[in-house]
Amino acid sequence: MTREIQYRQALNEAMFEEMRRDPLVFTYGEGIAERGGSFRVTEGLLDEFGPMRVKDTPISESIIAGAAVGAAIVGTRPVAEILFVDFTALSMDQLVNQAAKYRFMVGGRGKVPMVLRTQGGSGKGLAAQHSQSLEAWFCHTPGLKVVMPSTAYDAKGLLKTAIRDDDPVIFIEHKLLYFTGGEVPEEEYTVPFGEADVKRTGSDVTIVAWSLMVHKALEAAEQLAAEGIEAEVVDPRTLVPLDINAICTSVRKTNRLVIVHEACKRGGFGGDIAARVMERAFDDLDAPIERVAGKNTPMPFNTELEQASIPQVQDIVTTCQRVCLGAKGAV
Amino acid sequence: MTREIQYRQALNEAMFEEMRRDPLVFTYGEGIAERGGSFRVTEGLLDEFGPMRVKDTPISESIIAGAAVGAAIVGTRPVAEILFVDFTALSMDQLVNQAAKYRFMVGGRGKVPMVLRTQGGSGKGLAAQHSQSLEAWFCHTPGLKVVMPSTAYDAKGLLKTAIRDDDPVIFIEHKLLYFTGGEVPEEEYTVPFGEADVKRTGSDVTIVAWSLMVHKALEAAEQLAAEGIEAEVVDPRTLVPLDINAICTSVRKTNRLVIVHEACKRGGFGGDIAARVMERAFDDLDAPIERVAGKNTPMPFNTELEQASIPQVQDIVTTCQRVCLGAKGAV
Amino acid sequence: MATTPLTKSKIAKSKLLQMYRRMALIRRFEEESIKLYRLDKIRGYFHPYIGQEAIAVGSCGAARDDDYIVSTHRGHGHCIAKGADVKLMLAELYGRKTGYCLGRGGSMHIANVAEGNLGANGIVGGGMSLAVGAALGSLLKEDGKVAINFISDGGVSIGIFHEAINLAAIWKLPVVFVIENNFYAVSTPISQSVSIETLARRADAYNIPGTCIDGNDVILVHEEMSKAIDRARSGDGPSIIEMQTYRHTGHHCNDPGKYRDPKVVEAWMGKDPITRLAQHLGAEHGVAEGDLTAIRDEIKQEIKDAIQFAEDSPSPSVDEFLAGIPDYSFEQND
Amino acid sequence: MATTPLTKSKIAKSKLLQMYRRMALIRRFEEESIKLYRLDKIRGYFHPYIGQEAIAVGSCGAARDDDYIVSTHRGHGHCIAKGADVKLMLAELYGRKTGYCLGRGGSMHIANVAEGNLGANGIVGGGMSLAVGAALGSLLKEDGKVAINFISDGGVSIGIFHEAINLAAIWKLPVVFVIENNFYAVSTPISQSVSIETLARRADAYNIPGTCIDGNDVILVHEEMSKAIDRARSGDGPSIIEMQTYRHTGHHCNDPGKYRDPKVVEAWMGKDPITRLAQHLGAEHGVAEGDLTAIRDEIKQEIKDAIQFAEDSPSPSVDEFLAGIPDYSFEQND
Ligand SMILES: Cc1ncc(C[n+]2csc(CCOP(=O)(O)OP(=O)(O)O)c2C)c(N)n1
Ligand SMILES: Cc1ncc(C[n+]2csc(CCOP(=O)(O)OP(=O)(O)O)c2C)c(N)n1
Ligand SMILES: [Mg+2]
Ligand SMILES: [Mg+2]
Repeated sequence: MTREIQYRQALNEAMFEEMRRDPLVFTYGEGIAERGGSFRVTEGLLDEFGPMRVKDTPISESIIAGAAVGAAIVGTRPVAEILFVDFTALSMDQLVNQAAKYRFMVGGRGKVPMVLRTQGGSGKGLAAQHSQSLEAWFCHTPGLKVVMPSTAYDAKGLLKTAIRDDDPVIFIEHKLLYFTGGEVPEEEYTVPFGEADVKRTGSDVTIVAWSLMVHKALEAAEQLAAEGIEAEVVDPRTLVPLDINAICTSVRKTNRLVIVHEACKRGGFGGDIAARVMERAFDDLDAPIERVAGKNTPMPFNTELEQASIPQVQDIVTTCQRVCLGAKGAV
Repeated sequence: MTREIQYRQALNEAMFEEMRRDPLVFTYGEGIAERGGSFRVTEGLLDEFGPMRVKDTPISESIIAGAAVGAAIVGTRPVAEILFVDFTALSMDQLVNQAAKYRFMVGGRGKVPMVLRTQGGSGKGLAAQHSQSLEAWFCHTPGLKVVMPSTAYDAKGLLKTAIRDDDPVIFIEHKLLYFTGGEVPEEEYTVPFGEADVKRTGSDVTIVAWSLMVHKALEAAEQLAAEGIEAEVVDPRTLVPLDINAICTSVRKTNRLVIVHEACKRGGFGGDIAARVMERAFDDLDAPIERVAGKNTPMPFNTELEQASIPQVQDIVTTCQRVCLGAKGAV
Repeated sequence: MATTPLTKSKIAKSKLLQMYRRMALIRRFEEESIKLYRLDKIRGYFHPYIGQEAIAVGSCGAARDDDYIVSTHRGHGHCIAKGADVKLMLAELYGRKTGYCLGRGGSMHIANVAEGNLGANGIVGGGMSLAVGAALGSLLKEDGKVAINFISDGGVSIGIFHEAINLAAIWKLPVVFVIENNFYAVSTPISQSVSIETLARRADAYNIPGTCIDGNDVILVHEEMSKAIDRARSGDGPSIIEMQTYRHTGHHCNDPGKYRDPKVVEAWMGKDPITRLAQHLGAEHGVAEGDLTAIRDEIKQEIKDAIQFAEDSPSPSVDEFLAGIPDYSFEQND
Repeated sequence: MATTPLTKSKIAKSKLLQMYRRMALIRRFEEESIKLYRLDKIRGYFHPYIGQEAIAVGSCGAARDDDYIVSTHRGHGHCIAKGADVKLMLAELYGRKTGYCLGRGGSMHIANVAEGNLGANGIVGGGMSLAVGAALGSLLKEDGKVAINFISDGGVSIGIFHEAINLAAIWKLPVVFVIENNFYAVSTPISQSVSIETLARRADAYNIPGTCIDGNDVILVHEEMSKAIDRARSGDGPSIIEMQTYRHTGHHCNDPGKYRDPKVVEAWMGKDPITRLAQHLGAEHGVAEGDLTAIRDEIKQEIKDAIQFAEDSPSPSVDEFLAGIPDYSFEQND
C-alpha cells in the first residue's frame, strides 16, 4: 500500500521509525527540537523521544558535526543536522579530518556510524551563502558516503539505510524538494546505497542527474520525447558509492551521455562521472559526454540571474538535442 | 643571468621583493616570523620588515584565513600562511563563503587581494591528516584562483603574480619540493596566471600534471622515450584559471591524454580536465583519457602503503604505454 | 505609557535629533519593506531590525564617518545608521541593477563599502573576520580607523567568535565588538545556548573589557561606544559591549515568533527605543511632538521615493551577467 | 638536587608505585623511541612526551579503567598511561601490521580504542569533539563513563575549543578538559597567543570551574582530577584544569628547541615529575632506591621486548591494503 506524502514527511517518517527501532539513534541541530526544524523534518520527535534524544544546539557547526563523531565512536547513532550545506564549510575539519578518516586511522578498530543531514541548492533567492551545492567536496573525501535523494520514496529509504550504516554519511536534501509529494509505501522498506534508479527508460541518450535535477531531466525528457528523442534518466541516488555499472549499462544502450548537476561546473562531480564513463565505455560513445551544470559563479540574489546560474529544462533539452544530432547527423 | 636556488628560496625571494616593492604587503601565520616558517620560506622577513608586517599567530586557522579577507578589503595585501593544506578544512567558511564571494556579493564594489600560502602532498610519513592534496575543493569554488607551482622558477614568478592579483589566491606548495633546486633568473620576472608551461615536448601522448607530479611525469617521459614513446608534459601551473587551450593544442598533436595528480582520484580535478578536453577535442582522441591519481583512501602512515597510495613513475609509464598501445594496436 | 527614561547626557540636541531621524528612518524602512515583501516585491530571507534601532544608530553615531562597520544577517539597520541611501538599499532588496550590490547580494549581503559598511553576512559570526581584518589593515596603514563589529547573541557560540576576539585582544586591534542580545536565535533562547548570565562575560576569557548595557537606550549606547571606540583608536585594543534589546517581529518575515511569551514581548514593546528617545527629546530638550512628526513626514517621503526608485530601476541584464562571469571565475564558463 | 616536594596525600603506596611505573615506562619508551627515530626505524612526526608524564599518569590514574581519554599530537604518554601495551605501540610507530592501527596511523594517530583511548590527533584541538561526543554518547547510554580530554596550550585559541566547551557546559556533559600548558606551541610562547595570565581563566566564559595547578606534581594532578571526574560523573558538568609543565625536548625529534631560554629549561629540568615522585616515595613511604631501580630494570626489559616485537613484526601487505580500499571508499578505486 502506498500513499502520497511529502519529501519532508518521508524523512520525518524515517526518523520516527529508526528512533523507535533503535534507542541509540538520536538527533540534534539548530532549531530541530522545539521548532521541528526549518523544513519540518524533525517535527514531533521531541514529543515522542524527549530531550535526551532530540536536542537543540547553539550555533556551533564544528561541534555539531564533531560531537557526532565522538558519539558514534562510542556506539550511539547520531543524526546531526547542519541547516544549510553552505555551513558545512564550518564543519569541514570535523567531517574530513575526523569523521572520514577515523576508522582508517585507528586500523579499523573504531567505526563512525553517524549521519549528517543537511540541505542545499538554490531557487529561493537566498543568494551566495545559502544556495550552494557542495557534494563534490564530500565525494572527494575518502571515507564519506554521499547521498542525494530526489524523491520522497528515495529520501525515506535512503535515510533509514544511512542511519543503519556504520560509516559517516553526508545526507544532502534539497530545499525545493521538501514540499513536493511522492508515492511512499505504508510498509517498512529501505533503499540500498550504490544502486542507481532508472527514473525513465529511453534509448537515445542517457541523462544522469541527481537531487532536484532529476525532475528537470524528466521534464526535459518529456519535451524531447515529443520530438522523437527518448532519453533515459538515471538517478544514482548515492554519489558515493556510485553505481557506475548502471550508468555504463545505460550508455552502452544509448551511446550518448549528458550529466546534469546544479553545482557549478568547474570541479563538479559530473567531471568525475564523465571521466569514469569514458574510461569504461569510450568505444560506446557516439558523441562527447556533455555536462549541463551550474555556472562558475557565486549565486546571485536577483531571480533571473539566479535562474541563469543553474541548469534549466531548456538547457537540458538543447544539450540532448545537440548530443543526438552530433551522433546521427553532420561531421 | 640565472642561478640555481631552492624552491623555498625562490618563494623567499618573491616575498622579499614584493614586500620591498609595496609597503601594504604583509604576512602572518604560525611560526613564520621568529622561526621563519616550517620550511624556511619566510626566513629573514621579520628582521627586515619588522613585527607589524611579519607576524606569528596563535593556532587559529579560521581567523588566519578570515583576517586576510578583512585586511584585503580595506586595501592591504595580506599573505597568510596555513601550515598544511589539511588545516584549510578549518578555514573553509572564510575562504569559500567570505573570500571567494565577497567581490561578487557586494556587486564588485570591494576587492579581496589576499594570498593564502599553504602546502600539501604526501611522502614524509605524516599520515592521514598531514598529507592531503585538496586543490579540487578550491577549484570548485568560483571566486578563488588556484596556483600549484612545480619548480623554483614558477614558484617565484607565480607568487609575485599572486600578491599583485586583486582576487583571493590559494597558493599550494608541495612539501617535497621545498629543498629541490632550479634555475631562477637574477632579474625580476613574474609568471602570468592561466598560462601552461610545456615542460617537455613530445608527439605521442600528452601528460598533464602539476606540482610534484610534474617531476614524476618527466621521469616517466624519459623512460618512455627509451622505448620510443615521446610524451609531452604540460604543467598548467594554475588550475584556476586553467590554460585549457594549451592542453587541447597538445592533445590535438598527440591524440592521447593522461592526467596525473596526487589527490585521490574520485572527485579529483583530473576528472574536470578530462571532461573539458573531451568536450573540445573528442574527435582528436585516439584513446580514452586516463587518470593516474591517488587512491581513494585516507593516507596511511606506513611507507610502502603511502607509496602505493599515490602515483609512481611506473604507474605513469604503464598508463602511457597502454594508452599508446590502445591507439596504435589492437581492438 | 511612560517608559524607562534614557540616560542623561551632554550630547547636543542636534545630534540627538539626527539620531532620532536615523532610528525613525530604519523603522519606516523596515515597516514598508515588510509590506513589499508580503507583496512579493522582495524575496529571499528578510530579517527586520525593528526594535533594535538604538544599537545601530547609537554605535555609528559614536564613530567617525570613515570608521568601518561590519554587520550581520539582520543588516538593514546598520546600513542606514552608517549613512546609506535608502534608495540604493531598496533597489538592492528588489534585486535591481541600481542596488548597492547590483542586485547580486540582496538583504543578507547589503553593503555600502564606499562609505565603510563592509557588509551584512549570511553566516552567523562570518563577518567577525572582516572586522578584525579591517582593524589589522588599519593598524598597518596607520589610518586611525576603528572597526565596529555587530554580532548577534547566537553568534557568541561559534568558533570564529573565539578566534577573532582572541586575535584582536593579543594584537590590540582597533575593533569594538557589539553583541546585540535580542535573547533569541530564531526560536532558541540564548539561555539554552550559553551557561553564563550575561554574554559580556565572554570577555573575561580574553582579558578585555566586557560590559552589558540597555541596548534600547540610544544615549547609553552612544556613550559606551564612544569610550570603547576611543580606547580602540588609542591603541588599547578591543572591547565587548553586550547590548540587550528585543526584536519586535519574528526572526524573519515568515516567522510569527510564537515561541516567545506574549507578556514578555509586550513588556519589551514598552521599552521601544524610538519612543524613549522621543520622550527624552520632549522632556529634556523641549522638542515638540510636531517637530518629530515633521521629521517622520520627511522620512515617509524619503521611503516613498526610494520605493519609486526601486520600482523604476531596471533589472540587471542576464546577458551582461553571463558575459561577466569570467570576471569572477577567470575563464570561460566550462 | 632537592626539588619541590609533592603534595601530601592519602593515595596508597601501591598506587603511587604503579603510577611511578607508568611514568618511568613513558620516559623510557620515549627515550628509546627517539633513538630509533634517529636510526630511521621510525619516521614521520614524533612529539616526545618527556617531562609531562605526571599529567597523563595522574589523570588516567584518577579515572576508571572504562572511562575514555582523547589525546593530542603528543600522544604516547596518554596511551601508555591508559594502559596500552608498549609492544603494540612500538609496532605502530614502526608502521607494522601488528601495531594498534595496523601501521596506518603512526605516532600522530596512536589509539587504543578497545581500552578507551580514542586516539591521538594530528589536528590541534581536533580531538575535542571526540571527547565531547563520547561524553554525550555516555550520557545517552547512561553508562556512567567520563571522557578526559587532553588539550595542549596551543589548542586554547582554536575555534572548536570554544564550541566544544560551551556545548559541554550547557549540556553538563561528563568530560574533563585537561590543558597541558608547556608554554610553547612549537616556537611560539603561549604569552604571545593569549592575553590572560592563566589559561584556566578561559573557564569563566562558560561558567565552569577552572583551576591552574602544578602539572609536574602527579599527586596533585591525581587529586584535582579525581574531584573533576567525580563532578562530571555525578552530572555537574565539565571542568577545565590547566596543568603547567614543560617538555624536556624540542617540539618534535627534529626540533632542537633553541628558542627557549636555557636557564628556564634547566630550572624546569629540576622539577622533573619522575624525580619528584621518586623522592616522595622515599621520603614519605620509605621506598628504597633499589626498589625503584628494580622497577626501571623491568621497564628496560619491557621496552627491549617491545623493540624486538616491532622489529620482528611484518609490514602490512600492500596488496591487502589495496584490495581493502573499497572498505573505506566503498567502491572500486576509480
Ligand atoms: C553559521 C550559521 N549557522 C546557522 C545559520 C542560520 N541562521 C540564520 S539567523 C540564525 C539565528 C541567529 O540568531 P542570532 O545570532 O541571535 O541573531 P538574530 O537573528 O537574533 O539577530 C540562524 C541559526 C547561519 N546563517 N549561519
Ligand atoms: C589545527 C592545527 N594547526 C597547526 C598544526 C601544526 N602544529 C602541530 S603541533 C603545533 C604546536 C602545538 O603546540 P601546543 O598546542 O602547545 O602543543 P605542544 O606541542 O606544546 O604539546 C602546531 C602549530 C596542527 N597540527 N593543527
Ligand atoms: Mg538573537
Ligand atoms: Mg604547548
